[in-house]
Amino acid sequence: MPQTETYILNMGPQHPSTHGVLRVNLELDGERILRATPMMGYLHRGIEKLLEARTYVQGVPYTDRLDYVSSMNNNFGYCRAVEELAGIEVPERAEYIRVIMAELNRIASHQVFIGSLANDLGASTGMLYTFRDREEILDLFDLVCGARMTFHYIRVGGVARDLPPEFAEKCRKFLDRVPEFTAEYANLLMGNEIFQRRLKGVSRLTPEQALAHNMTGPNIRATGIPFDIRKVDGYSVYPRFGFEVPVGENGDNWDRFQVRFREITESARIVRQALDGLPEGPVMAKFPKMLKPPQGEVFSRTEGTRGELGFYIVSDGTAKPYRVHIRRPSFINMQALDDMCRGYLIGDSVVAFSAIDPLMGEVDC
Amino acid sequence: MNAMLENGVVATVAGVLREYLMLLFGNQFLTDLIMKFIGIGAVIGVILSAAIVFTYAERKVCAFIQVRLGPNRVGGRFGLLQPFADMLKLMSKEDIIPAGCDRVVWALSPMLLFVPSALAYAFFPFDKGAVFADVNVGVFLLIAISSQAVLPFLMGGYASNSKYAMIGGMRTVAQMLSYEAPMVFSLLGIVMLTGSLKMSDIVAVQADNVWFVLLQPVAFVIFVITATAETNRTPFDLVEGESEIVAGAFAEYSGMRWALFFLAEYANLLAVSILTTTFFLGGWSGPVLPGVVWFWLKALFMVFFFMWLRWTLPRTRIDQMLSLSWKVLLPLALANVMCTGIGVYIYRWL
Amino acid sequence: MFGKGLMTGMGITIRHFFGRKATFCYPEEKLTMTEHFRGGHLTIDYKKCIACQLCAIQCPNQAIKLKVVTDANRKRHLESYVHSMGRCLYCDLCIEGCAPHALSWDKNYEISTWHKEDLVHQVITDEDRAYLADVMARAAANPTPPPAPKAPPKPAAKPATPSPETEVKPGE
Amino acid sequence: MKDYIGAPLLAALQQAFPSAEYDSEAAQPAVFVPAAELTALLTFLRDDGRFGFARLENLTAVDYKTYFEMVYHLFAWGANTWITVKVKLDHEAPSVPSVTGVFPGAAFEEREVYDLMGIEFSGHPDLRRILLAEDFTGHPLRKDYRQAAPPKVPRLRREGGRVYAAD
Repeated sequence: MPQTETYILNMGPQHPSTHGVLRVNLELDGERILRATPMMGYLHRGIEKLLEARTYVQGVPYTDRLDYVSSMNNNFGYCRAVEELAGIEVPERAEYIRVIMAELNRIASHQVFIGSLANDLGASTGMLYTFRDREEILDLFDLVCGARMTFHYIRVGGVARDLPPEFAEKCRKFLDRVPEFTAEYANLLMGNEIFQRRLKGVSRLTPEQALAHNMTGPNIRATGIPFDIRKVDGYSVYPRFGFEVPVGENGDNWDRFQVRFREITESARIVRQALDGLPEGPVMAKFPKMLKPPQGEVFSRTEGTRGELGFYIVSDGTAKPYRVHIRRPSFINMQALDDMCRGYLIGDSVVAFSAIDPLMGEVDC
Repeated sequence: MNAMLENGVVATVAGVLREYLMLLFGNQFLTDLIMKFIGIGAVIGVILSAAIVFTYAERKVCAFIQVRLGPNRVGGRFGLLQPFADMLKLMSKEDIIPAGCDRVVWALSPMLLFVPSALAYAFFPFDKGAVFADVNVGVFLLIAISSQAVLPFLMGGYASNSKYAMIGGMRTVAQMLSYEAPMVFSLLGIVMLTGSLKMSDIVAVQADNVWFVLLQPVAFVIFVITATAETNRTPFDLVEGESEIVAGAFAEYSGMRWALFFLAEYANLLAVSILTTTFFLGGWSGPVLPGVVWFWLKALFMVFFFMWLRWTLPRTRIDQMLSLSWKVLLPLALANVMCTGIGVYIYRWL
Repeated sequence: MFGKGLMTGMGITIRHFFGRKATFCYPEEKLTMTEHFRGGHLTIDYKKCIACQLCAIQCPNQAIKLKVVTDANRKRHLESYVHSMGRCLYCDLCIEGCAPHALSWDKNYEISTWHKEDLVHQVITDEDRAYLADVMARAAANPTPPPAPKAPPKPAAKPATPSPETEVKPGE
Repeated sequence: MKDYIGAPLLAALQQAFPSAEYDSEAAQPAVFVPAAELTALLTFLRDDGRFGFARLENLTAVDYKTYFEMVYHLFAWGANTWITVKVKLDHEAPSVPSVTGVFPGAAFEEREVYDLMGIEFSGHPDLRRILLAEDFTGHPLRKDYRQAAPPKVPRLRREGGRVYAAD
């Protein structure tokens, strides 16, 4: 008696489009996916444990290595948590600079998203264009902090050093170019009928599903829920800037792409406002060199590029944290992968990985 | 000189060569045999040099579109020796045979793939009178031979004992078979206009009248789309689908075996460009310049066009691709055949 | 109309095909590094260094191993200073922690090596060693008398004269 | 955290769950609850109109050497209030009911805690190690975890066709 069986395909950890070392166990019926199980841990470095053995200040460079495409946002989240724990007041200028850096980094990260999505769809040219434009942001970061990838610029109590004098001008020049290159991406990719057909109506999630999976960031906003910590918590100096939270309608891959694409423009708006209103003053708060926060615990969250980035720190009154837990958005968003792949085709699964935009450094921590 | 242009450069040269050989041997049969071998050598040379030139061209076109410089180290500023370096690399690579593969089928697949793509070159009219085998069922034979390329892909995919390769093999069958049909129907209109299946006749009719791209624009579009699908290039490169199924049917091949796949791919690319030139762009016909130059200009433009498409467009999905073929292209091609038929009828009636 | 977007995309790519290229031919052309560039080898201005070991204490990943000697005048000098580049996070904390501004990066980014073992950089040069020997010899030749209350060295503290080597284990 | 849950609501919570304890002196008191009542309490917090804590923002565990503490951070979006719920667990055989029934999005975080802390979650649909290998022994985030020494593999280096033992 002939019998049909399902086909198990292990995508990754070495695969051209799994964004690092993600492995997805696909159960297939022909080309159709019956089940997708993400398996991670190939990049697990134990950053939570490492942070327990470092002082609070020494911990900052390790957060660079979590989500290495948007290190500034990780620095920001960790430093905010430590400051809240130790009761450090950050100077206003430093807060403005932090917002500028975080938003520039958000633009850079979304460019990587657009590029890698295009590449996974087979249009590798789109990837080269986004990376070419991302270089300009990296040049700005290089000017400010001397690194292009692991910035370690936002520090506990402020930022590492003041902005160089030529920064404002160069940054404005870049901001002027934002409409230019977004128009180019829109013409090359968004207007493209094949691109639209690959994304629209694929990997659809309802708002209820997204909430059940505890998704955050652009992934939940694509389903139409305007959950953005910058608005919800209004931390740092974000309430002073006017910006919108782009939301999608259908919760499909097209909306995930659209939300991130429009966030580039919104982030550019924030950066411009922050540059205009940049106050004078110190960029570093005064606090003892050997920082010993009082006994206690804190859970502080910020809007990272991939969603809600939370740091839970327990202090026992010594110079080193007793326990650090990082709520990594990509890790939790990965739970939705199964729902996003089930019933779709192999080609869509690749797009689904891309659309969640996981960064394995962050997923595996 | 004018006579040479009139008869075609290649044909004239071949005629001169034949006379010399006739003088040398004085034997009709031997001369014919040698002439055939020279022809075969020339065609193989065209394929091999096409592969070499196109690897370089593809890298450069891709790089220029992607605001890069492309090869610029091996062989001077323009990296002219890059294809040779690639070739050396491929030849010196280890021949890895995957465990559990079907050895015979696995080894046969790349060779069999190369045969139909090389065989198709026998029917191409490179110049006036320069057709290796100008058979009177040329178009029919060409399509029959080129559709044989499906089988080696399936063989390679099946024999590799790899899951990605298996999916790639299956996709090839679905893709190539479903695009064969609209391709044939798009050519039918031309055959109806020409009234002949002979390749040289098709070109001759265009040289006397007008290029078929103007008479059959719909067929031209359908043919270009199906040709992209037949050569497995983006937007229809689902067979390779690098970011989905790694490299499809030839995921497990390496070194020279892989190079054969590569060679076949570029031979196919040139083949479909030549076909487009022959069927729609008037083949070797053109003013002033010798026919063979016109022919290559047009063919290379088509090659560039396919590369340009590849590096701009994203990949379609398998269901979209199949429904495009069966639901859009095939009805369109049939309607085109019908319209052509009516048109031809009205033309004759007038 | 279907196909309009495709045509627009093709227009963009053909424009870039003939447009200016962004490639930077690296080994022939080289970028100048920015002022705060972090990377390359650590360099030390030996005469400025006060051997306070703060850099090694600041280092989050214990990438700096140094040995300190004390001369006859109880002045501390570096005897060896090893930077394990394989462990280094390039976080800049050592340089920012250096009070006399003796440490800096040499901004040479071509630091790849063939072997993992080569990822160890001896920061102190031969010139510095010669200088150290000179200083030690001079201090030994005319030692200033040690201050009276500190004459008996505490056993737990770092020994002053005869075996002046103390290896610092930074961090934990 | 923006606004912590107010004292009146905390009192109301304790009325509904007499076994729930909190330090009324502290500024942001965590609510301690016995493991058996955890899911009931979280369901109550999620569904009751006065609280509306529909989002489980964070789930983790802390090893306090003599006992474990499960930490749940809940957030009510409309009211923008927070609450911390904690469960003390025995250090020898820590086990806690899984909250995936209340918040399905906790599945991966519970797997992570199980993997790195070694806390059993009864009723979890798919309790496997998530970051470490299946055959890994020990739970690295515990304070008493000691890493086994890496195996000694002699390093070789090759120079000019000769092989040296690297130091």
